[in-house]
Amino acid sequence: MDTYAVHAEGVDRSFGGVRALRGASFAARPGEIHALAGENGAGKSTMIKVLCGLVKPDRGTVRVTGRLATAFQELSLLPDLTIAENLLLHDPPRGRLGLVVRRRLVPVAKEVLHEHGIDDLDPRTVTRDLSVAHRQVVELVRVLATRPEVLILDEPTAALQEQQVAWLAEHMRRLRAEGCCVVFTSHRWREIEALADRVTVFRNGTHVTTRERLTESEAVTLMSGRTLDATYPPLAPPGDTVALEARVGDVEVKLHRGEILGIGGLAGQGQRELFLTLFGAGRQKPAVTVGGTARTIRKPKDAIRAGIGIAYVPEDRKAEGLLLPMSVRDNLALATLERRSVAGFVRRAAEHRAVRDIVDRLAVRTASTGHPVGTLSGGNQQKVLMGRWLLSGAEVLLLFDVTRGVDAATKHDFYALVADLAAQGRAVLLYSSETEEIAHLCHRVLVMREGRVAAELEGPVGDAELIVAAAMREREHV
Amino acid sequence: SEKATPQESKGKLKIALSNSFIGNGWRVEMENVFKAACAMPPYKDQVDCSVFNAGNDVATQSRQISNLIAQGVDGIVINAASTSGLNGVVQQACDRKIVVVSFDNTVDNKCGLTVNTDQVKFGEQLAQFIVDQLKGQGNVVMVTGVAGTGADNDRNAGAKKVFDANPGIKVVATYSGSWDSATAQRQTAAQLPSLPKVDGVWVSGGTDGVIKAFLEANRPVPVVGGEAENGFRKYLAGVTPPKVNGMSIGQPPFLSVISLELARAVIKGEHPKTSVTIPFPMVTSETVKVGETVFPDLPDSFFADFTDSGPNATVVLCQEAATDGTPCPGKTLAVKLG
Amino acid sequence: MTTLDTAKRVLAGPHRRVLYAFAAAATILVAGAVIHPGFGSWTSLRTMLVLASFIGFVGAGQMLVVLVGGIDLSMPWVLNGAAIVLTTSSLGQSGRLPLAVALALGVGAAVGLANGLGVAWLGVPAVVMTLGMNGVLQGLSLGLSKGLTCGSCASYAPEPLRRLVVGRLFGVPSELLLWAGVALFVTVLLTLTTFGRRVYAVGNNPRAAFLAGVGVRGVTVVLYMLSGVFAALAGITLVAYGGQPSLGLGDPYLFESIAAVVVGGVSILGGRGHYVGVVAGSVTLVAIVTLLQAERVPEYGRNVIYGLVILAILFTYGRERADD
Amino acid sequence: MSELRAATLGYAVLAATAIAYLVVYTTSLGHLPTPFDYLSLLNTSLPLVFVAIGQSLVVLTGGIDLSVGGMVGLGVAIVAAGSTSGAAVTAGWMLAAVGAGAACGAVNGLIVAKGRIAPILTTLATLSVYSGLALKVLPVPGGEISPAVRSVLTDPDVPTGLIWLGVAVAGWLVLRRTRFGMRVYAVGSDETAARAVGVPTVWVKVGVYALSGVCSGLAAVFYVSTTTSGDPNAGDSFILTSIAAVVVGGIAFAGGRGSALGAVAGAFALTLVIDVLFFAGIDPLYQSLFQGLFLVVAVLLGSLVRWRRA
Ligand SMILES: Nc1ncnc2c1ncn2[C@@H]1O[C@H](COP(=O)(O)OP(=O)(O)OP(=O)(O)O)[C@@H](O)[C@H]1O
Ligand SMILES: Nc1ncnc2c1ncn2[C@@H]1O[C@H](COP(=O)(O)OP(=O)(O)OP(=O)(O)O)[C@@H](O)[C@H]1O
Ligand SMILES: O[C@@H]1[C@@H](O)[C@H](O)OC[C@H]1O
Ligand SMILES: [Mg+2]
Ligand SMILES: [Mg+2]
Repeated sequence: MDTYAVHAEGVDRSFGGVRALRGASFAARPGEIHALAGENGAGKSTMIKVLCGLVKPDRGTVRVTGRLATAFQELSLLPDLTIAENLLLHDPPRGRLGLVVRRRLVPVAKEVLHEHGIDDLDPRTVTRDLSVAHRQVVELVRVLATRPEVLILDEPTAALQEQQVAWLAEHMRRLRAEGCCVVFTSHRWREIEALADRVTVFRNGTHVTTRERLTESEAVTLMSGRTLDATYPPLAPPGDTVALEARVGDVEVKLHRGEILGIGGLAGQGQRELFLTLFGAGRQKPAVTVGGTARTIRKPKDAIRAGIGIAYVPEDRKAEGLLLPMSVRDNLALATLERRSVAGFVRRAAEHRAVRDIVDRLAVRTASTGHPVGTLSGGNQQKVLMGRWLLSGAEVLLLFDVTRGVDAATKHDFYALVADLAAQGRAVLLYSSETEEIAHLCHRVLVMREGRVAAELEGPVGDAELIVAAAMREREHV
Repeated sequence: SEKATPQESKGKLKIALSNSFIGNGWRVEMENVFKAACAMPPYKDQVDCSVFNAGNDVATQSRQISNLIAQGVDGIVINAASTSGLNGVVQQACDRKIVVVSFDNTVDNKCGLTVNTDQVKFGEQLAQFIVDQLKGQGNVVMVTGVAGTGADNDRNAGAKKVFDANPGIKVVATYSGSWDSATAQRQTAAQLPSLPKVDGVWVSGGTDGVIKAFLEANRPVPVVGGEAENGFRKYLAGVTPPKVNGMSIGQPPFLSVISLELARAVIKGEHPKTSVTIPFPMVTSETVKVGETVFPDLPDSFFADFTDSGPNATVVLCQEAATDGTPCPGKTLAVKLG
Repeated sequence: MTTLDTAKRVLAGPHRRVLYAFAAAATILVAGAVIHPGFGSWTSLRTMLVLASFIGFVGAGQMLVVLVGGIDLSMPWVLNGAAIVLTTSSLGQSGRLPLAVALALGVGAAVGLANGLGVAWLGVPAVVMTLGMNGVLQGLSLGLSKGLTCGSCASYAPEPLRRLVVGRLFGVPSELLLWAGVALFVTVLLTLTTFGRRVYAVGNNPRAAFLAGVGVRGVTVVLYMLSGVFAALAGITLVAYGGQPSLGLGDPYLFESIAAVVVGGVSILGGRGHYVGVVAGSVTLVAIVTLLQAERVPEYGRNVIYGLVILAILFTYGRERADD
Repeated sequence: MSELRAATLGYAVLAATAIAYLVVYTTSLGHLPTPFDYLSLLNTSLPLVFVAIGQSLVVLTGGIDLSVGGMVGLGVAIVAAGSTSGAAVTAGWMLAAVGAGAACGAVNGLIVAKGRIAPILTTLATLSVYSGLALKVLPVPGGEISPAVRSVLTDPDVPTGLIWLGVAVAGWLVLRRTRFGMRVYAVGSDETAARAVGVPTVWVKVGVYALSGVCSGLAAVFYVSTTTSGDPNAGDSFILTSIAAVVVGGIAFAGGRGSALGAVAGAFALTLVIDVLFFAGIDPLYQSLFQGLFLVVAVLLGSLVRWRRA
């Protein structure tokens, strides 16, 4: 008998043709915080789903000792239910006859939130209406409230702000002290370093190593088989031709060719609306000057065609970017179909050439451009999405939190790509929930608060704390 | 009846026709002759008519009848969406001393009166004709009506009885043509290729469609026992080639007019509260007469038995009444309730 | 690469369901030919194909809207309305036929436009919009034709139109050539044009398609219009076939159009499917009914077996993704 | 969300229709509707009310049930075929009809949840099967139930129907307060997420479809009771009308939002529309035109209100 709280051995699991886990093993003990690290697609989430019984392994054994609670990577809050209903779904307050006493739901939920130090959320709010960060907080409270003996958190911090991360860390440590086994995944090495007692590295669906001490560069090498040089690339100086100029509500944006302009601030301060609006997908339809010509942008099509062209890369590539069952070729070509068509008919040969060219340029790893994009690894999916806009020749790139949940090696490639695109004269507007990125990758940073620009900083700022400080002035926790 | 007197003092009786669906020419004609009759004496002066269609939905028809009760009508004439589905509301009408007469697709409830032809006999007679023509030997196809309705069940039962009694007759296919020529044609076309030689067809409705399907498949048209569609009779008379050997029995559309008369007479106390069965008009390839029982200029979907004839005719109507619902010129309508 | 590998790849690929659809049709046809002599003859096949073509037309329209996750419940009365418009405007005269056909198709397009605008611009759920529209059309058709008592409603289809069904070209009924034309049109539209790419994009993920510059609303409206046009085409050919419109003409085609689409391997969730599959689906449906009738299965049994066969087909290839 | 708010659209539409009814009725007949009118309205509406509750449950999970037509038909056939003698026997057959509904519904649920076939397709196929069974049980319309049964269920002179309407509404409110009730909304809101947080989605779905079958069975019972006998095709018209009731009742087709009480209101509103058209003297041939418009406009109003709130 071992002393493990969770223990999986020799687990195989395939989805269709994709082998997500191949003979993978994983074990964690009570009273430890155990990080599970690996590239996108390494099989971390699949292992977690196997551990909690949501996915049945094709082969292998799994054992969990103690009450288990899991927060999944894809949020599992029920969007049409209120915070209270979500928190109390399994154990609602009941009266005689065992019927749910609906009017007790809200006070009980308030109590639960309060116990976990959350007082600024109304339990009556339908969770669909919450920001991603708040949804993640509710999700975490939901699992924490079950008083687990084994707690598994799959990328719990991806959507959280610094303060919220600290809040979560506190709870994880408290649980560890109570003898709970805490397992979590993250692509941010800082967090792993700060929290984990031990780290397990996965690669290609198998266990590589489990260690108590591991440096970031060692980890990256173990995860990807590559050694990475300095995380952030050097920036070329920006030009002075204005590429895009617009006023969205109270925010004035003036973006130059060759410039990477960072948009910082806490999550949910109007950054997303700003990006969507500039791309014609927001509520307001402002006048935008693109490459010298003024245009009213009413829909994305207008943005794509406006002047030197605008492109928008969303954080959630599966929901807002890619058409997963469609081919790499179709996905790449979609935004610019009419450029390679005669009388509405696609010129296949031209398309093939154009697509092939982009695939080679970005080194997208795919057996064929005819393969469904959904079968590609996350990083390669990201490249396809970027490739679509390179194909469109857009000179203004709106990149919204595109590295969220992306592994270290891919991020590294991505930073280089962005810096390179800027050096070629493209203008980049960049938002990231990871303030580090904004601090290092931008020529200039606008810090947003409540829909306004709270501060403008010259970049590269270098120290993320400065941006956080600017964002936080006059603000409280969560 | 008690109610008649105050109504009369105000002038007219209120009688409403509640029809289920108008899915074919028959129903349209049935309503047309009703409207025409209402515009002719004596009804013109005695009765305030209204007409309602419920689109084959029992609940809708039931609501409409309830509302008629609320309106305080004196009589309701019904072609029912369901034999049984209106029993409840009909009972309520009866309870309020409203005279209810159902016809064609009648209502079960015994408190109401019915006006109909003998539907079992309808089926029997067509079947017997086919048997006789085939001298008791041959393959027969049965094309039935809208499944689950009273008229369909009775006609089928009658036909089956006759065919079963003749061991030389083999029923090689039975399918529904839904009393609709287009449907009957499609269904027949689908069947024909896999059928052996067909010697006789028995059709509950949609007869011309069945014949067209035979012609299209380049099959000889067998002996046909069918309804009174003008299109069918054109073949019987040889107006449209080829001339077909057959018998045509029609459910007469003027059942609605007879029902109107029965309702009126019962309310006025001129007729006992009894149901009425009328003979059905019948023609064969021998007896069919152009201009009288078949009309070359009218469409195939027209029901050629819109009127009765002869010295014992129940009611005599003109063609305009059937095609347009306009009253027949200068005539008082006399309906013999037998 | 071995043949086996190729076979495996095709079976795993996007065309898998189309192949299944053809297999299903072939199975029923072969079973029919074995069970019932005469069922497999050319005359029999030809008739079944003609009957299948009507389902094929409504199926084309239904498939186009299903591809973008929609549904068209207004089919029965678009079909019927077009049939009535055709007869009332042609009055049986060959000279008026082109105008009449144009009018009938125009009615289909106009109704489809209204459906599309309601769904795409006003955000009315497709089920509600098209169900409501079916009622509106039924009311208008019945009301304006006074329940088909109008004299002109009772006209016949002009002779050239009727030859569509009776006439033969190289031994093939012209109706079937028309169907082949429709199949070619839909297939080319969906696979070779930029519009087709956009249709699949919208069907797979409307939000992502929108953010890639696809005019999602425009695409949706055009598809509903095409659906209306195809329903009208079915109405026109049915009049050609029966000579006259009747009021229940469109009723059976609502559920059959949906059944043909899914038996044809199109995903009801949108984004996946090809018209050739729907062609096979239409034939399958007609073949099942014909066989059941040929075997003289009583009405209740036909209903039960028809339902069970469709279920069986759905179980073989109509399931949603089986990932976890 | 409170039941009241969730069903606002249904209530609003019902209120508007009721006002229209009162206006056209009184202008047409010169007096207010009588108890007879209310009672017959109540009794004719009851079957649809039950089917609509069942349909609501299914739609709340993001599904749809086209087979209600077959299940009602089968239920009607069973009651009518069995009930030629006394009240006790009839009651027995009524239970059998409800049981048959439950069984048919459970089959739907299993196919949808375990077989992973889309609800619209599953129920399209089973509609055909159940309608066939109804024809087998009762090939010819007929049967007759004892007046005793009728006077308990839908007495034409005493509002016994109100009791059953009350029972139906109470049944829903109780269901809403069970854990199962919460889970129905969870599944409709996001099935994958619901499964991930440990909701037994398969059984919730089987339960919901089975309940829809039970509701269809009950509808059949009330149908036979108001009409006093049966018809195997009786269920057909409920397919589209129950969907319409759910729509008018403000239940989201995507699932997860709305209340069956809205659908109950919707069922009454749809029945009342027939009366409004009747007394407004509109040619019945145009009736479906107005019903179609009614449906679309009701939903449009609903989304306008939602827009303004957002
Ligand atoms: N439901 C599914 N269907 C098909 N493929 C899947 C499914 N779930 C996971 N996969 C595939 O299995 C592989 C492992 O995925 P998994 O989600 O476990 O990776 P991960 O390590 O959690 O990655 P990330 O860091 O991006 O979250 C990937 O290639 C993924 O595309
Ligand atoms: N939109 C399209 N849909 C289908 N086939 C296409 C399309 N465009 C081009 N084709 C052609 O179909 C053929 C098969 O496609 P496939 O993607 O397998 O080609 P491939 O040569 O393997 O591509 P790659 O060079 O990217 O590996 C190719 O020759 C390609 O030119
Ligand atoms: O009786 C039948 C009638 O109800 C139907 O409408 O048309 C055909 C007739 O035979
Ligand atoms: Mg993961
Ligand atoms: Mg290749």
